Amino acid sequence: MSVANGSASPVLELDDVHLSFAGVKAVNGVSLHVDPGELFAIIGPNGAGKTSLFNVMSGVYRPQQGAVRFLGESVLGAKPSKIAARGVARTFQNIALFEHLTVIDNLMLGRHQHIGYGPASAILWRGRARRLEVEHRRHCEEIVDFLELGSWRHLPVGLLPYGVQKRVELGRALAMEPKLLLLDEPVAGMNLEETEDMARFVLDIRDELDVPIIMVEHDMGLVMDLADRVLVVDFGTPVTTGTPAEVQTHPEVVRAYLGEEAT
Amino acid sequence: MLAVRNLEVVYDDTVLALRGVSLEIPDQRIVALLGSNGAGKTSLLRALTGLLDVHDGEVTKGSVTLDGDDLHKVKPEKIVKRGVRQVMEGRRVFVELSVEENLRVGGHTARGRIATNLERVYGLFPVLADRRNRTAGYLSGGEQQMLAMGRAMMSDPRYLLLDEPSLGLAPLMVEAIRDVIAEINAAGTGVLLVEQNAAMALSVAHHGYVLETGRVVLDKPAEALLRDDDVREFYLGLHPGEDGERKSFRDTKHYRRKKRWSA
Amino acid sequence: RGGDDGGGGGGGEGAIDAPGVTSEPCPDAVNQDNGCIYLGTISDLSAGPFAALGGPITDAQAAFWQRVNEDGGIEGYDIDATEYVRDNLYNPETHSQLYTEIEPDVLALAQTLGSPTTLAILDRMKEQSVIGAPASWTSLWGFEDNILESGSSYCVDAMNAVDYYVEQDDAQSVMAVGFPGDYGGDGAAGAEAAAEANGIEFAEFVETAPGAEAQAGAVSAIVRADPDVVILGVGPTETAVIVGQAAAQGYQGRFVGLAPTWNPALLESPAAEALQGLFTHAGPWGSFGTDTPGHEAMRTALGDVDPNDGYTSGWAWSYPLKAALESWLSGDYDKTREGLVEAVGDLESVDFEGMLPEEAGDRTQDNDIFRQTVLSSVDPEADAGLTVLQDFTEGPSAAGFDFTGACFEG
Amino acid sequence: MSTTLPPKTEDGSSPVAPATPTDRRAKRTRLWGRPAFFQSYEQQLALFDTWSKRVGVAVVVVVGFALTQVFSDDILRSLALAFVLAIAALGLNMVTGLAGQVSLGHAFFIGIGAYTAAAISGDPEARTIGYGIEEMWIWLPAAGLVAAVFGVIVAPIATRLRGLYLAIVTLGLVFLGEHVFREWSSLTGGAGVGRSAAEPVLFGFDFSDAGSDSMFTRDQQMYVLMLVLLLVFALAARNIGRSKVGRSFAAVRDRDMAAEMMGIDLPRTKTLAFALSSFYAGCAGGLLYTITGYFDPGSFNLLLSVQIIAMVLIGGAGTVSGTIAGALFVAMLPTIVRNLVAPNLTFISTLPSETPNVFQVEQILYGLLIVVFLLFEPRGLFGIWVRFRTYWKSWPFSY
Amino acid sequence: MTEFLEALIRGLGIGSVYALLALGFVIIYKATRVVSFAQPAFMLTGAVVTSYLTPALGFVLVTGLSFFLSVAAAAIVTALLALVLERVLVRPMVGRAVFVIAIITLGIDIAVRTVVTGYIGIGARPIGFPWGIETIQVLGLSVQIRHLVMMGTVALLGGLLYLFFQRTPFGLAMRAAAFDQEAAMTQGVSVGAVFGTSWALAGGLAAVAGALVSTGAGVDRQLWVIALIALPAIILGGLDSLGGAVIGGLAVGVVEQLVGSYQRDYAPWLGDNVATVAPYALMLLVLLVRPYGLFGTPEVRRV
Ligand SMILES: Nc1ncnc2c1ncn2[C@@H]1O[C@H](COP(=O)(O)OP(=O)(O)OP(=O)(O)O)[C@@H](O)[C@H]1O
Ligand SMILES: Nc1ncnc2c1ncn2[C@@H]1O[C@H](COP(=O)(O)OP(=O)(O)OP(=O)(O)O)[C@@H](O)[C@H]1O
Ligand SMILES: [Mg+2]
Ligand SMILES: [Mg+2]
Repeated sequence: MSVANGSASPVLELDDVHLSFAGVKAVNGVSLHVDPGELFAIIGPNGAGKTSLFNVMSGVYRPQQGAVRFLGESVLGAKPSKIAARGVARTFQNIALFEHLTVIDNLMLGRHQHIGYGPASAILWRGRARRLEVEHRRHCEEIVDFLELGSWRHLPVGLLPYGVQKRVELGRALAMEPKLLLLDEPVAGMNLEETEDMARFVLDIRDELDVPIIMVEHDMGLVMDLADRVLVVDFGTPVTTGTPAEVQTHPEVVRAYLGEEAT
Repeated sequence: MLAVRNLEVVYDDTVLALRGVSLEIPDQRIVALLGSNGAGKTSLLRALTGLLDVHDGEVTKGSVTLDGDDLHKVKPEKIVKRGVRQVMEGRRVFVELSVEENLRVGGHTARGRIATNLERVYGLFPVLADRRNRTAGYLSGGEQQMLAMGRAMMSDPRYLLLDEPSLGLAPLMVEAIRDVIAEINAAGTGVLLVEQNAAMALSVAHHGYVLETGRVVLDKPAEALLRDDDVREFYLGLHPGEDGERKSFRDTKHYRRKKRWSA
Repeated sequence: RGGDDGGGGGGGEGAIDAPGVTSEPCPDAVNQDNGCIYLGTISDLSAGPFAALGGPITDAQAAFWQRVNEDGGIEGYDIDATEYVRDNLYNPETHSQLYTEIEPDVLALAQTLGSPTTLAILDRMKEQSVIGAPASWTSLWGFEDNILESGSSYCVDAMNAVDYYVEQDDAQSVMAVGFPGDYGGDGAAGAEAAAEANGIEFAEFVETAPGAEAQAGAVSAIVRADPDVVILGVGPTETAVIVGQAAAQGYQGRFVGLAPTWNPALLESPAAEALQGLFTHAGPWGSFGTDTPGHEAMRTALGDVDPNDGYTSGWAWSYPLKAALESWLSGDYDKTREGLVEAVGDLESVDFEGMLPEEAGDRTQDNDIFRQTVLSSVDPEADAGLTVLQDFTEGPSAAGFDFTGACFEG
Repeated sequence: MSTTLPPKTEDGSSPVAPATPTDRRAKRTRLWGRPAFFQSYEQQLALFDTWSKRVGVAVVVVVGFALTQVFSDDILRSLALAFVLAIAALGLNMVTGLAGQVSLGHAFFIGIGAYTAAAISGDPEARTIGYGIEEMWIWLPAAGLVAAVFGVIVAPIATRLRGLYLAIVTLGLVFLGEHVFREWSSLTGGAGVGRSAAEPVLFGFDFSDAGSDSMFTRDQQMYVLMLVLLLVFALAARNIGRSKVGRSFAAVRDRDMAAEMMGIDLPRTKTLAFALSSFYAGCAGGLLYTITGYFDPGSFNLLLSVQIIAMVLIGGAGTVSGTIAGALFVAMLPTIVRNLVAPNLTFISTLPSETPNVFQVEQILYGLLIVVFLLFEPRGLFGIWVRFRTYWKSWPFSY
Repeated sequence: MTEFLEALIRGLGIGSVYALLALGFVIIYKATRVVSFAQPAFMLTGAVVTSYLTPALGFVLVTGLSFFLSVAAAAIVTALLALVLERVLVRPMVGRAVFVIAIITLGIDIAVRTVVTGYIGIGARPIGFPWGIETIQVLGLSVQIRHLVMMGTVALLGGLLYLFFQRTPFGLAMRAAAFDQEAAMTQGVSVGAVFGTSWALAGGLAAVAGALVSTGAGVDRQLWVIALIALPAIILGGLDSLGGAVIGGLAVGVVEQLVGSYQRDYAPWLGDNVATVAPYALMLLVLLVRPYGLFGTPEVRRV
């Protein structure tokens, strides 16, 4: 599913994207490109437009101006479901799981578009439907094992602790076999231990599955340790892009975002 | 003084969330409450503000007292009138109301001083002033967090109970919030600060508790906690020993550690 | 149940083998040494649209059979019509469900209220040879052997009313306003037929829906067409609104209301004035206050109730069943339901104690439709607000009409 | 790190064949103490995954048939009605319980089904439209399909609306339908008259008439027929519920925006939900009146819709067994009240013109029992079951 | 033309009744996110209570005063009834799925309505409205006095409600409670009080509507059906908009009357009794264009 590392063509390109709501410029001329196997981070003050960028990438918002290309083709104005089908998976800042469903069912929903049978065979529940369910169930079990969700498997996610829910969301995104993974604040509200686990998962996903990842995160420790490149936005406008080390010392970034102490 | 004595909380007559927890919030002090997810922090706050039965939970043992009088079975709104305000986990702004309307609702019990309090809140969070007429539901995660805190301060409470206020805030904003907390406290409000961001919490708190699986496992002055090895390793992510360096997330070990106090 | 030994105290002839007939006395019976015949009632008693009628009808029938028992019962049997009373909410499914419930325990139905509801059980009534007195005057019943109807149908009443006004103040045009179907529709069909027979204009049949505020269409239609006679097949509320507002908008013709249009409460309604001026009632028999032995007996039996023709109807509908039971028990019919059906078929006359002519009960001719109507006019002094305007009369239209089936097309 | 995902094939399709179920289970039980009684996913995906469930269902079914010998015809009759209503409720449960789209329009679709069935199997000589095709295997699916088509027709409006807007619009559907049914008398027989219903004939055997030769009464036959049909429809519903389709419904209910980003097409999914639920409603409509044999346009009103919503909610929205239980409860309530409760209220008048009288009390109890029940257990019958279960699971340590 | 205008006025009159009912629905919805199916019962209660009180208050000499006093009293009685029912049967359900609560209100409706119907007796009860269906001439149009009274009432009560929601924090508290009850509690809003008040208001409004609508032909058993016609009205206006409720109600009334008077002439092919379903047709049309009614606020959805 992945393009070999180092190949030139970027997975995702944003070109001078503008998005505004009733006067508020949420995104104001952002351009970026994410290369295969890259772990790309977006940071910026609250309300800077990070989530909005994600919403543009996954088709929730249609930018008033600019281009969005995924694997070379424009996905501008495509339905979220279509973009998802092309291989863009994401997690959400405020957890958006199907809270009445079990962990397994949530993961199976991640595989929705890969499970190819229709209502008819669903009603009969013989042959194809059954076979595919089993087959894809196996794949989900792999993810369960990978994310160490085993003990929660059959619980409705609504009842799970916050940290676990975040992990399930990651799992659901993985189940989609994405070609690009968008993580919106994956460790927000997590304690150190859970943050470390998440860091591990992110690295493994990137290294072993080499799925390129775009991550929005306020935990500087995590961003600085994990990211290959970092884009800083403020008031929807790009401030700078560079390696963690570069941006960390960028005066504008320090002033607008990090604050003195963090440096 | 707001206090709980060997409190036991049960949900649905089945889930035991707190067992024998005792904790004190002296007037005009900042108390930090640390603990991993699912430890029972939120449950404790619910017990303090009378919100348990909304969640089919109840206090089965122990007592919750404000200046000595029992708060058991007192209606939430009465507790608020007596000056105990909670900022709930996950913001919980009124999404369809405008920012200012949200704040006005916050001033429900202090109608007289709405105007002055509005100014004060806008002073603390200038962003909100800009967005005062926007629909709260469309605010960014961080903006909503500020709104939630501002809303709580609209009735200038005696005790402010904050459930993970730094969740999803940019570093600069976290500092801001911390300063706000200090400020509020200086103005005479007692604060119970539930946090995952231990560094931030302990840097303002006078006293700290650590909660694990429903039990208080540590109960020390803040600076004592800052020196505690376990706290340093598992909550601050520092290498053991004095002046330890921060561990990098890249070299997180792939095995689960055991905390000494739990199990 | 299904008392198999000789019929209790009296009529000691052949054993009676029919459900709902026991040799034990009825619960709190008048004549302890009589057997008991149970009659069922399925009516609209609480929340249905016709509960205002179902109540009085059912009460009157209870009183009627009580009186029968007090006169010694029938051939050694008391009649019980209170044990198996059920509420159909005017819903066919419920009605049929209730019928299944009580059918094994009753000999016949003292009342089965409503057309769709009764049609829902009619087939089984035939299968099981169950006789039933209806609680509506739709012309359909004239053609059902198991339905023991009394009095003229809406269709006939409408015809006679038209004939009357053609003759009295030679009306030139007729219009019908009513609910669609077995009631309003039936009356409209009669009106149209009569108009044709008299060679006068039949404006149109304005179908209207229940509800005080739903009559705007009907009213404006009446005012615009301005016919000499309007046949009303609606409920009391609608009557009040239509008559009142049409008058208010200057209409001056005649309103003829079919049986369930009238209710004494109308005299206190805003339309009272208009009604007194313009309204005539066309029904199968004289109103509550009419002076016949039957009416008299009813009034004494009921004690003081506020007068209402629901009572009158319930009472009158019971006579044929009484007559049938008498001839069934006394005559040489096998003492089964089938026998009762036979007995009903042989009825040549029924003693209605003057409420209806005896021939009204004749079921022997093949064309035995009863065609006489009583016209009444509004009279605040009278018991239920109506006094007889013209006693039982069969107009030429009705006389000449060849009934082949229900008048209304459904 | 214990496991990693296996390498993906180039086309990014399903993973290469994993280890056999058994040793996976071994691993899982070792690492996470997975319950041991699952031998494989296949088994876990089996209809009733645990022994207790299987036995339970078997018992229920056996008892179901046995009842023919226990109960008198009138009870069997109202049970048969309840079964058919349960089929309708299962349909509503798909669109409301699973997909979270509250529809008050079910009565409308039931009506469509009823008239389709009645018209197809109706007597060509009768005053109302009829094509005399009495075979059930023809008119039953037809009734469902026609209703489903209407479901698809209204879906475009429905999918644009949310929550109570949808509820009331579908309610509007009921009123419009009622109007059309009342007016179109050549099909429906017209208001206050009605027409005879479809004939329950299957391969020449007419369930609705028990010839003198047959050893069963009419109502026993109808009861069995409806019981069997209910089981069939319930099985199908259960399969839909746990399949990809059911999952996508639930996803739309819980988080429609997230669902979209799983590649689920909202309008399509909702339309499918409406179609399926209308199909069930249509079939139920076709069957419902074969029991009475006759019906009139007044039947398809708000009350019917609400009755069925109540069934779904009282059952505990979302589950098949719960819905069936709810349907039986609501449908049998009047019978129960009339035959068990009311007779004991001897102090209340049986004279309809007095207030209060026993007939009003029946109505009042009907209303209050629904209220009290939901007050006592808002999660419905299913909730009671869950409570019961959690209690026994954690027994004797209630916490 | 005259005919048209008269139909229009009739429509505005009866529309005012729908408006009152719609206001009740909307108030409860704004506070609890529930459509209360108990409104028909309260409407009937108001009418019946009035019909008993008016004769009792007959001693008040000024024409009509006794009627209006009775209506006011009936409104209060009904409001109290609503208050009690809410407290006992609905309050325990706070925080539950709204449709469960909706069904509960339905059960309440069945029970209450049956009881009240018992007191109508056989036939319709006169409501004691002094002017009956008398008409007066206004600018050459003959207008029923009762329709004028209806419009007056809705104007008066609508105004009072407006002030109430403007001048008191109740309006805001109500919306807050509707969106997130728990969060509202933590703001010191007494959710219980909010719910109680909204039910009482709705009950009172329904009672007045019931009394007014019975001025035409007295109180009969089917009166409650009118309340259902208010449902398209609230959708038209937008479930959570008080202004919308009034406008929606009036619109429904007018459409109903105009269709009633003209459909037979201009669109006979539509069949009879179209007027009764016209409001729903209108509702569907509006929703095709505006999924949240004319003035409803769209739901906030973002990730
Ligand atoms: N659907 C919307 N309608 C109106 N305004 C919106 C909408 N979505 C976002 N905004 C506005 O756009 C700006 C950017 O929002 P966004 O959620 O992208 O910020 P963010 O960078 O994710 O902040 P945070 O780090 O706090 O999540 C905010 O001011 C927000 O109010
Ligand atoms: N409504 C509820 N019903 C049942 N169990 C609950 C409920 N709420 C919380 N619990 C359980 O109580 C325990 C404590 O939960 P609580 O939310 O208080 O922990 P927490 O410390 O606040 O976690 P977090 O850091 O994620 O907020 C958890 O095990 C949780 O599963
Ligand atoms: Mg964000
Ligand atoms: Mg918490």
